[in-house]
Amino acid sequence: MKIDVLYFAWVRERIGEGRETVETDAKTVTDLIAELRSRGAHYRLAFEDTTALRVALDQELTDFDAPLEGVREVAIFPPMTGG
Amino acid sequence: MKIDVLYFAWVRERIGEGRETVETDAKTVTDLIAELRSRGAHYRLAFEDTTALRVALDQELTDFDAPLEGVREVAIFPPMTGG
Amino acid sequence: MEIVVQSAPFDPGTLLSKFTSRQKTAGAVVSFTGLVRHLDGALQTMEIEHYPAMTDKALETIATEATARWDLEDVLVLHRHGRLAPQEPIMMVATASRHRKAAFEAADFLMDYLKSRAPFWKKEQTAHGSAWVAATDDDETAVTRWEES
Amino acid sequence: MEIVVQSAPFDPGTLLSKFTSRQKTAGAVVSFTGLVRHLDGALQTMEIEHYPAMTDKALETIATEATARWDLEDVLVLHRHGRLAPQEPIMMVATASRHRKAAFEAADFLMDYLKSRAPFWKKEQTAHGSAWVAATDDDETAVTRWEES
Repeated sequence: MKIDVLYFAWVRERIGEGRETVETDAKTVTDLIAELRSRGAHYRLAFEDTTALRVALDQELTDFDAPLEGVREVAIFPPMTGG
Repeated sequence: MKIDVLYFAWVRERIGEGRETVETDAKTVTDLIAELRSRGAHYRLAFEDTTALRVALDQELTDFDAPLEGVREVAIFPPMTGG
Repeated sequence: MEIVVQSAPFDPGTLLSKFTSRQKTAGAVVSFTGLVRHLDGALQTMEIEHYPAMTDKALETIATEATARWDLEDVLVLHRHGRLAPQEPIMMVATASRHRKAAFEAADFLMDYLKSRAPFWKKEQTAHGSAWVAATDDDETAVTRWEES
Repeated sequence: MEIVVQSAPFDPGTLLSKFTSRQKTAGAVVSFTGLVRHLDGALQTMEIEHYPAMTDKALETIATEATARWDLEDVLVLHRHGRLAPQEPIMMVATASRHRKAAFEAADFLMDYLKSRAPFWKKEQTAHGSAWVAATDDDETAVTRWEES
């Protein structure tokens, strides 16, 4: 399946772009991240410590075990610092 | 001694005036109120239930047992409803 | 620290703008504005009596106490007296701090103390006559929660 | 309920005046304004990144949750993104209720959720370079206090 993956803040900076479309069979966000890590050092640096990351599927906060089936947009980013 | 006595809100309304100067030897506010009650029905009505009253001596909140010695201004009023 | 007692109406926004723009070090500004209760449309006017010789002193004592308890950059307390119309602003407090929690707690504290330690009395006028607003037990005991900590 | 996400500067007082004057039944209005930290004079600019497709939705969810938990007459949430100067207002929440405690608690709740559930990220620029603001553990655990009650 094709899925849009978005990155924000220092995750975006480490990866070098804010959005890409990936072709994947990953079942969960954790699986997706494992695939992305294999793409190179930038990705490994961005995903070095997943406890420092948060994820949203179709703009809803969730956790890394959430299933990707039917999801169109995954966003991966550091803890939010609004307010 | 001469002392200014001030009344506010419904205490003022029941007594019929907001301020008077009294000549008294009262030692405490409780003594002063006992003297004032002897002045008539207006006063007895105003001081009917002293648990519903608050007192300030020289503009500082205190209690009815506080000594009057050296005090220039006594204020007697219902619980405050600011804010 | 700014303490204001006045009979004239005030605009909460004008005060908040002035208060916020004079901050040099604060990261958090909290304001509370009290509005005249409308009593489901029955209220005609509210009359606020106060004890002029004591009012400023009492408000200063309360504001100084807040400054001593929390790390505040600034405090504003304004309270009206005289005749007010339904939904008009009665009073306002504003606090500024580097810390959000301090700004919130200090504003909450100021309100609890203003309710039961500042010499104001409200009288409500309706078509059926006028009545003094009674202090609630809640208002009188609310201050005790700040004594425990 | 009013949710605003914008890059333009705003004046907290103008918003508070508008918010207060549109109340018909509230007796209490609380506002919180967050200002850009100045870092003891070292800050040059703050850049706030956000996730446009998610931001409005997240702020609405938070505001709706506050309305469900407290008896509120009105809620305003405004948050800026883009480039900000030291001491500029970043964001504001305002709550209106018949009850003082509800207005205070709901504003406090909104802030806790905004800090850790709204997709904004702050980057601070000084003469020595720029750095992303780290979320504190406090910010992330603050929301849990609202889950217990």
